[in-house]
Amino acid sequence: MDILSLFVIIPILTVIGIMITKDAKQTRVISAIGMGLQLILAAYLVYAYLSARQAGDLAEMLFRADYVWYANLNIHYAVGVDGISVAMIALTSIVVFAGIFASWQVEFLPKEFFISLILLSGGVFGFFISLDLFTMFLFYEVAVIPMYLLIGIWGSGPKEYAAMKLTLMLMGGSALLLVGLLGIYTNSAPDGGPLTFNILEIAKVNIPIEAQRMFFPMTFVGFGILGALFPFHTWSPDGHASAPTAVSMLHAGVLMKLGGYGAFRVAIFLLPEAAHELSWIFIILTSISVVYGAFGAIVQKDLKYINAYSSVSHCGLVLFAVLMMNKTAMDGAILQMISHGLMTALFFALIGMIYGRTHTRMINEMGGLMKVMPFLGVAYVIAGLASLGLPGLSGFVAEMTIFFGAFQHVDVFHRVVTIVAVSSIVITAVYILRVVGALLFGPIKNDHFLHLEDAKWFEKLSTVTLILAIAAIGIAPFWLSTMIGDSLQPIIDKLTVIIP
Amino acid sequence: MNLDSFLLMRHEMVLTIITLMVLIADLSFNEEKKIKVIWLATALFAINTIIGFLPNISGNLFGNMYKNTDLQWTMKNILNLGVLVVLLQSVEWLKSADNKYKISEFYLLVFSTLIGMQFMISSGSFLMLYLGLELATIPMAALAAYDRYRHHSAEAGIKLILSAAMSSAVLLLGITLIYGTTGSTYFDVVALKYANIPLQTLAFIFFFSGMAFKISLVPFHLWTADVYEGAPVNVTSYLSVISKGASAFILIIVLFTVFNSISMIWKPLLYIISVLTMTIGNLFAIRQQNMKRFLAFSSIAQAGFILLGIIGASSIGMTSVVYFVFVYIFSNLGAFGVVSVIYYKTQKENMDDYNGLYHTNPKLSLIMMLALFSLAGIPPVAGYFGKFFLFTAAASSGYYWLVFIAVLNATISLYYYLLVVKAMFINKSETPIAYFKTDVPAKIALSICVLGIFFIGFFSIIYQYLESISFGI
Amino acid sequence: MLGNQIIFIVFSAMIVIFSILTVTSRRILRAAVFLLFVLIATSALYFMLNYQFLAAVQLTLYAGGIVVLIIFSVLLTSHIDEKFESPALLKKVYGAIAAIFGSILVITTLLNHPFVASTDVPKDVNMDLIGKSLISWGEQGYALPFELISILLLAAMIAAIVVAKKIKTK
Amino acid sequence: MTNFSYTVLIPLIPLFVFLFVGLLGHKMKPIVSGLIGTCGLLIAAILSYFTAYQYFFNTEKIDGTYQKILAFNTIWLQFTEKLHVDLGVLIDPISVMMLIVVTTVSLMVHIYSIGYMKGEKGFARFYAFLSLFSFSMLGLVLATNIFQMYIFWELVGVSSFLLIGYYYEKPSAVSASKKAFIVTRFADLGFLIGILILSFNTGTFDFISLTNVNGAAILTGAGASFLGLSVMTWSLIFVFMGGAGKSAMFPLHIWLPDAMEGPTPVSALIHAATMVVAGVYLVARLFPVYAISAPDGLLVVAYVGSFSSLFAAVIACTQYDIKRVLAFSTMSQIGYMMVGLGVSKYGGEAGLGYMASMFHLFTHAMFKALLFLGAGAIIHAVHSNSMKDMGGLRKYLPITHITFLIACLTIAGVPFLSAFFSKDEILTAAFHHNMPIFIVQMFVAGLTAFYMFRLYFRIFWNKDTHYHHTPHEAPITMTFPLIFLAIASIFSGYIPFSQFVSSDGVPFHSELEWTVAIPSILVGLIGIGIAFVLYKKESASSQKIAISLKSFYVAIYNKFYFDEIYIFVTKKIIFNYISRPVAWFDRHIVDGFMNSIAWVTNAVSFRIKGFQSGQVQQYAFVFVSSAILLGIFFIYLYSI
Amino acid sequence: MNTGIPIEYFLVTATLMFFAGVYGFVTRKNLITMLMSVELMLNAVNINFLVFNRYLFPGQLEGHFFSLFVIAVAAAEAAVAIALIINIYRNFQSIDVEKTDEMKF
Repeated sequence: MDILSLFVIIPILTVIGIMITKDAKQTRVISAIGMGLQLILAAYLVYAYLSARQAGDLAEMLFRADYVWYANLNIHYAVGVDGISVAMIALTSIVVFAGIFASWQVEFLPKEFFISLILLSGGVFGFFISLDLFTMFLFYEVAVIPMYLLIGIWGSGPKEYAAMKLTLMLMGGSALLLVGLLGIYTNSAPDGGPLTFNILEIAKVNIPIEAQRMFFPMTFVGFGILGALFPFHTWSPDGHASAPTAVSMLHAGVLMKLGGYGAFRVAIFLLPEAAHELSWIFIILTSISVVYGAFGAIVQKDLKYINAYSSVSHCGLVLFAVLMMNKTAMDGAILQMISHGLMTALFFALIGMIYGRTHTRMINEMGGLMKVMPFLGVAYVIAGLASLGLPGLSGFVAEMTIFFGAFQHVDVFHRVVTIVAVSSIVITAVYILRVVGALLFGPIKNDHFLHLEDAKWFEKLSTVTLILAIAAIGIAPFWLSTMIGDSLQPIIDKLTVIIP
Repeated sequence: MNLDSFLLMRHEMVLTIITLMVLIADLSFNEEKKIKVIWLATALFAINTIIGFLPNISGNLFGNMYKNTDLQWTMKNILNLGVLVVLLQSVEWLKSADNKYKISEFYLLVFSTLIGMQFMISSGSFLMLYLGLELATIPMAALAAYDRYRHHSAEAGIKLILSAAMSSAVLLLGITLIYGTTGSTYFDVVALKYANIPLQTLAFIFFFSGMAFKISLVPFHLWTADVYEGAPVNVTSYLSVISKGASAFILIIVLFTVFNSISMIWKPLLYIISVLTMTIGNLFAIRQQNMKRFLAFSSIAQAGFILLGIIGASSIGMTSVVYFVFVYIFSNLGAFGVVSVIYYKTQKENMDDYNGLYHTNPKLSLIMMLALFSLAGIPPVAGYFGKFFLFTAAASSGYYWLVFIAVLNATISLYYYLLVVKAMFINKSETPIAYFKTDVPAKIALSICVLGIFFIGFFSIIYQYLESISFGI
Repeated sequence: MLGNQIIFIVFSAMIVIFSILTVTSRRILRAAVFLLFVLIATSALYFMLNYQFLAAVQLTLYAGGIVVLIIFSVLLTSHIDEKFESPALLKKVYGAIAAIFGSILVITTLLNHPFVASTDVPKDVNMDLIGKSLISWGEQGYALPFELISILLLAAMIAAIVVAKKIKTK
Repeated sequence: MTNFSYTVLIPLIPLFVFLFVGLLGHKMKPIVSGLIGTCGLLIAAILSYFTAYQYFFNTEKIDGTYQKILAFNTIWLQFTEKLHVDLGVLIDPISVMMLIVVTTVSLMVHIYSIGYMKGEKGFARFYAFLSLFSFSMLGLVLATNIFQMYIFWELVGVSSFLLIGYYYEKPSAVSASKKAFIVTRFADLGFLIGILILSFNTGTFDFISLTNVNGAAILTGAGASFLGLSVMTWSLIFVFMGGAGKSAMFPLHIWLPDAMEGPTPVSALIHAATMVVAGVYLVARLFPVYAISAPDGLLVVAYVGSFSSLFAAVIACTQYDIKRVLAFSTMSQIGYMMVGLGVSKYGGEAGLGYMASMFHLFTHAMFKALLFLGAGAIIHAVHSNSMKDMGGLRKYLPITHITFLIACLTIAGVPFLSAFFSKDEILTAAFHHNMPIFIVQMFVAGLTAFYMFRLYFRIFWNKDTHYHHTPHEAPITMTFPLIFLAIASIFSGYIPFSQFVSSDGVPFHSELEWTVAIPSILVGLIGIGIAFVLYKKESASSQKIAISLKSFYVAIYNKFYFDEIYIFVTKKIIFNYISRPVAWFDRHIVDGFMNSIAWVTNAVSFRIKGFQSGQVQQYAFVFVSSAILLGIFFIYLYSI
Repeated sequence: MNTGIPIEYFLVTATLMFFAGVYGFVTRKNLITMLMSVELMLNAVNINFLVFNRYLFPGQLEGHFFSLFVIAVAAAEAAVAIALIINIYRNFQSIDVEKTDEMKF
C-alpha cells in the first residue's frame, strides 16, 4: 500500500466507521479522528516529501504508485505527488479538519452529513493525488456530487435551487472537461502507439496543434467553471450562500481549487502551445473576474454573498496567474490557491458561527459584534486582513508573487491586465473593511445580540487551525514557495521550449 | 446434433426445456399449489442462468442460421442475469390476488420472449432475426396487458402490439428489399453484397427503423412511454432493460457484420438519431411525475448513449455498448425494483409520493439514489464507467461534438434524476410513505443490483473480458 | 404471355383497389370482406408465380383463418351495420402524405434499381422439397425457424389466453 | 567594522510584546500590559541609541562616507532569479536617525498612555497595537529593500487602521479608520505599481544596489519613455504616490484629519511623528535614484509638497478641533519636508535640501509629538476637542501650558529653537534652487505661526470658560513625556545634522544663511502678532474677518469640500455607478442567462409535449414519415 | 421471365398495397381495421419476397420460406392482437383507437 492511496482509503474507512456509529456524538468523534489522522498523514507527507527532495530525489513526481486498471484503454490508477499536490493536499486536510469542527453541532441527520462531507473530501484528495486523467476526472465528479445533498439537505435559504444550479453548472463544466480530456487522450499518441491517460506520459508527447486548439478551451473552461471563471461563476454566490458552513468552507476552500489545479496541471501542462496562443482570451476573462468579483462584492449585504464574490475575484486571480505561464506567476497561483483556500474557509467558518448565533447574515442587521464575541470578531478581522493582502498573512505573499510574475511579461497587453488585476487590492480593501465595519464595529443594533456567547472550544479549534496555517504561510512562505517552484520546473521547461 | 451442438445452443435449449417444465407443472398443479410455480420457475431459471455461464463453445449451426460466439454467449448471460433479477422482483406482485390464476403464464411468456431474444442475438439470418424479434414482441404485448382490468395496462398492451406489428411490417419491407438486392437472408452472404446503392440504403433504413423501434430511438420511440407507464412495473423493467438490451446487442452485431460496408450511411444516421434520442428523451423526462413514465423517458435517453458506442464502429465501441448495457441492467433494475416495491406496497408511483422517503425508508431511498446516480453516470458507481467508455469510444473515432452533446445531455439527465433524489431526501411531506418491510426476493434482487452498481466499475476484468471478445469493423 | 399479362393486370388492379377500399370503407364488415378479396387476389398472384403451396397456405391460413378471426372479433365488438364516421380530415391528410410520399420513395427507388432477372433454372417447388427443407438443418434448411415458430405459436396462444380468458370468480 | 546584527532585535522586541500582550493581554491586569509594552520599547530605544552611537562615532567612514551596512539579511521569498524579497536590517544615517525618532517618540507615547488611557476598556489591546505599530515602523525604517519597505508599509497602515478604530463602538472612529486604510491603500496601489515597474527595469529591490550611484540601476535604469517621461520617472512617480498617501500629501490627505478619531497618543505617535513621515523617508531612501534618474519625479515631489503645505496651512487657520488643526499642521510640515527633498540635488552642498528635510523630520517629530501629547493633556482635562470649549487654561495646566508654548514657538520658527534651524535650511535650499516654491514656503511659514498661535491663545488665554469640573494637571506619566519632548524640541536643533546625514553620505558643513533666516523670522513674528491681536483676548474681530471672507472662508472651513468630493466618488461613482450595476449585471444578465438556459429547456419540454399525444396512429405516422424522411435524406440529399 | 410480366409491376403493386396499409393504419379509428391494415402490409411484403425469389433468385427458396413464416407470424400476431382488442373492448366498451389515450405527454 502506497502512502498516497491512504488519502483516499482513510476517508472511505471513516465513512464506514460513521455508518456503524449509533449517535451523533460518536459520529462526530469518528469523523474528527478520521480527519485528524488525515491531517497527520498530510503533515507526514509534507515531511516525507521535503526530506526526499533533500535527499536528492529529482523525480518529477514522488511516491508514485501505478496499478493497471483498464489495460486495453490504458487506464491506470496512477498516483504521485509533486510539491504542488503536496501543498494542495495539506491545504485540503487542514480545511477538512477545520470543517469537521465547524460543523460539530449539525443536528439534522448528522451521520449522513458527515458521510457526505467526508466522501467529498475523499474525492478532493483523490483528485490531487491522481496522475491519470481518468481517475482524476472520476475523483473530480465524486467531489462534486455530494455537494448537492449537502446543500440541498442541510443548506439554508433557496437551497434546492442553489444546489441544483451548482450541481448542474459544475456538471456542465465537466461536460466540456470530459470532451477535453478525451480529446487529449485520443491525441496522446500522434506517432502511433498506445493512447494514454497518464499526465506524465502525455506531457512527453507533442499533441498536434489543431487538437490543442480545440481541446484547450474546453479543458480550461471546464476547469474554469469550477474555478469561478467569469461568466460561468454564478453558481458560486448562490451555492455558497445556501450551503451549510462546512460545505461552504470545503467548496470555496478546496473544491474551487480543483479548478485552478486542473487548469494548470491539465490544460496548461498538456496543451501548452494552444494555451500560449489562446491565453489572451482567458486572461481578459480572468482579469474581468478579478475586478468584477471585487466590485460585485462591494454592494452585497449577505455575508456569504460577499465572500462568494470575493472568491470569484480571488479565484480569478488564480486562473489569471496560471495563464501567465511563467514560473513566478504560477508559483503565485498555487500560493494563492492555498492562501485563498485557507482564508475563505476561515471566513465561511466564521460566518457560519456568527449565523448560528445571530440567525442572520445580513450585515445591515448586525453591528458591534466585536464587543459580544471578541474571539470571533478578531478572527474575522484576521480573515479580512488576510483577504485584503496584509503582509504576514498568506494572501499577501500569493498576490505579490502573482503580480510580480505577471509583470515579467514585457508586452503592453500583459502589463495592462496586470495593473488591472493589481487594482483589485484596493477594491478588496473597500469591501472587506465595509463588512468588518458594519459587522463587528459600531454600536450593537439588536439587543438580543448582547446575550450571545463567544466561540465554543470546537469552534475555536477550527478557527485557530486555519489562522495558524494562514499566518504560517504569511510569515514563512519561502519553503512553500520553493517547494512549489521546484515542482513547477518541468512545466517551465516545457513552456520554454514552446515559447521563445 | 451432438453434445457439442447442444452446448452450443444451450441457452435456448435449456430455456425451452424449463419453459415446458413450467407449462407441465402448471397443468399438473392444482389451484392451491399453483403458487409454487413461482419458486419452481425462479429456481429453474436460476439454474438456467448458472448453466449459461458454463464455458462456451463457439460455432455455427443450421447452415449459419444460428451463430454462437463468446460475444453472443456473453450477451445472453447478461440478459439471463437481468431476467433473474426481474423474476425475483416480480415475486411479490405475482403473489397478489389479481394474479392468482395466471402465475405460470407470466413465466411462460417471459421465458418465451427471452428465448426469442436469445435466438435473435444468435441469429445468422434475417429470418431468424425476424422470428426472434417477433417472439420477443408478441407475448410481450400480453405481458404489458397483464393487469388486464387496469385501463392503463390494457391500453399499453394494444399500443404495443399495434405499434410493434406496424414496425415489424416496415422492418420486413426492409428485409424483402435486402433479400431482393442480395438474394439472400443469410448475414454472411448479405454482408458480401451490400453497397451504398439507393435501394439497399432504403432497405437498410427500413430495417433500421424496425430495430430502432425496439430500442426506442427517437423518432421511433413514441410507444415507449405509454407502454412503460401502462404495463405492470416488473414488465416495464423487463421491457426497458432486457428487451432493449437484446435489441441493442443484435443491432450492433448486424451493423458491424452485415452492414459494415455502408457504415458511411449509418454513422451519420446514428449521429442524428443519437442526438435526437438523447435530447428528446431528456426533454420529456424533465417534466414527468409518474415514476414509470419518468424512467421510460430516461431509458429512451439512455438508448441514445448506446448509439455513441456503436457509432465509433470500433471494438472499443462494441465493448462499451455491451458493458454499458450490462451496467444499465443493474442500474435500471435497481430503480425499477424500488419503484415496484413501493408500488405494490402502497400503490403509489408518483414522484410527489416519494417526498420524505428517506426518513421512513432510508435503504430503499439509498438504493434508488445509487441507481439513479448510476444512470446519470456519476462516479464511483458503475454507470460512470459505462458512460465514460461510450464517450471514449465515440471520441476515439473523432466524434467530439457528439460526445459533447451527449455529456450535456447527461447533465440534463442528472437534473431530473436529482429531482427524484430531491424528493426523497430533501422535500418534506406531511404524509410520507410509511415504513414497510421489503420482501425477501425483492431484497435479494435489489442487493444484486447494488452489488452490480458498486462493483462492476471497479473490477476491470469484466471490461477486459468484453474487450477480448468484441470486434469492430 | 398476353393472357398472363391480362390476368396479372386484373389481379393487381383488384389488389390495389380492394386494398384502398379496405382502408377506406366505412362499414367494418365490408372492409373485412374487401380484405378477403385482396388476400384471394394475392394468392392468385402466387399461383401465377408458380408457388402453389404458398398460394394454398395464403388461402387457408390468411383468407380462411385470419379473416374469419377478424370477422368474429368484429362481430364480438361492433354492430354489423355500424357505419363509421369518416376519420378526421387532418388524419386523412397525414395518412395520405405518409402513404403517397412513402410509395413514391419506394417505387422510384425500386424502379431505378437495375434488377437483373436470373437465368437460373428455377427450382421446382414441390411439396417434397418444401417438407424436406422444413426439417433439414443444413444450408437452406429451415428446421430451426420451424421450431422457433412453434414456440412462437405456443407463446402467442398462451398470450392470447392470458389476456382473454375470464377468471372464475368464486 | 562594528557588528550590528543585534539591531534585528530592535523591531523584534516590539513584535514579541505585541504577540505576548495581544494573546494574553486580556488575562493580565491592564497596568501590567502597559508596563510590558513600555519596557519593551525602552529596550528598543536603548538599543537604538546605542546603535546611533556606534554608527556615527565608532564606525569607520570609508572615503569620508557613511557606509550603508547590511546588518542582517535573509531571503524571504524568491520571485524570479533576480527578484527576491529579503528581510533584513539596513543601517545607514537616515535609518539610524529614524530609529532614534521612532523609538523616542514611541517610548514617550508609551509612557504617556499609561496615564492617558487609564481605565479604558481594552487597555491591553491598545498596548498590543502600539507595539505592533512600533514593530512595523521599525521594520519599515530598517528595510533593506523596497519590497520589505512595502511589507512594513502595509503593516504600518493596518496598525494605523486598528489604532484609529480603537474606539470601535464609535461609528465616526470606524469610518475614519476605514477611510484612512482605503485611501492609503489606494496610494499603496501606486506604490506597488511603482515597485513593479522599478523592479522590472532595474532587476532588483535592494536599496543598496538601487541607490548605488555607479550601479546598474541608476546607470541603465532610465528605460524607454512613455508619454514623455522615462519609465524610471513613471515608476518613481508611482512610488511617490504611495509616499504621498502615507504622508497625507494633497490630494491623498483626506484621511489624516479624520484619523484624529483615534486616541490622542496614537495621533501623536502615528499621525504626527512617525508614520506620516514614512513618505518622506521613502523618497529620501530612493533619493539618489530620484535625483539622478528622474529629476522630473523629484520636481513632482517638490510641487506636491509645496502645494500641500500651503493648502493645509490655509485650512488649519479655520479649524476649531484642536487635533485637526494639528493634523493640518502636520500635513503642512510634511509638505515642507517634501519640498526640502524636492529642491535638493544629489551630492555635497547641493544636497542641502535633503539634509534639511531629514533634519526637519527629526525636529518635527519632537515638537509635533509634544504638541499632540499636550493637546492630549488638554483634552484629558477638558473632555472636548473643540477650542470653542476652551480658554484660559494656563491657570489650570501649568506644565502643559509651558511645554505647549515651547512647541508653538518651535513650529513658528522662533530663532534658536530646533525648527528654526531645520526650516531655515529647507527655505535656503528652496531659495537656491526654486524661487517660486521659496516664496510659497515663506508664506506658509507665516501662516504656520499664525494658526499655531491662534490655537495657543484660544486654548490658554482668551475668555475664561466655565468648566463643569475644574480641569487639573495631568499625572506624572503624562507630564514627563511633555517635559522630555519640550527639552528635545528646544535643543535638537543644535545637532550638527549635516555632519551625520547627507544625500551622498559625505558629511558637509552648513551654516545658517541669514538672508533667508531674517525674513523667515519676521514672517513668523508677523504671524504670531496677528494671532496675538485676534485671539489673545476674546474679540469679535476674528469673526468679522471670517465673515468678510465669506464663501472663501466657508470653503476653507470645509476643507475645500474634499471630503465631499471623495464621498461623491466613493459612494456615488464606485458604489452606485459601478458596483451596483456590476451586481445587477451579475444577478440578472450573467446569472439570468444561466437561469434562462434552464428555463428554456423547461419551456421547450412543455411545448413539445403534444408530440407524445397518446394516439397510436400519430405514433405510427411519425414512425413511417421519419423512416421515409431518413430514406429521402440519405438516398437523395446526403452525399458522402 | 416466363410470365412475361416485368418484375417492377409486381413490386409496384406490392408497394401500393403496403402503403395503403400504412394509410389505413394511420387513419382508421377502429382497432380491428388497424389490424387489417397491418395484415395488408404484411401481405405486400410477402408478395415482394415471392416475386424476388421467383424472378431474381429462382435457384433457392429463401423468399418462399420467409413468406411462409411471415404468414405464420401474422396469424400469431393477429390472434394476440385480437385478444388484446377484446380486452380493450371489455375495459373501454369501445375499440376506438382515439379513446385509448389515457396515457400521454
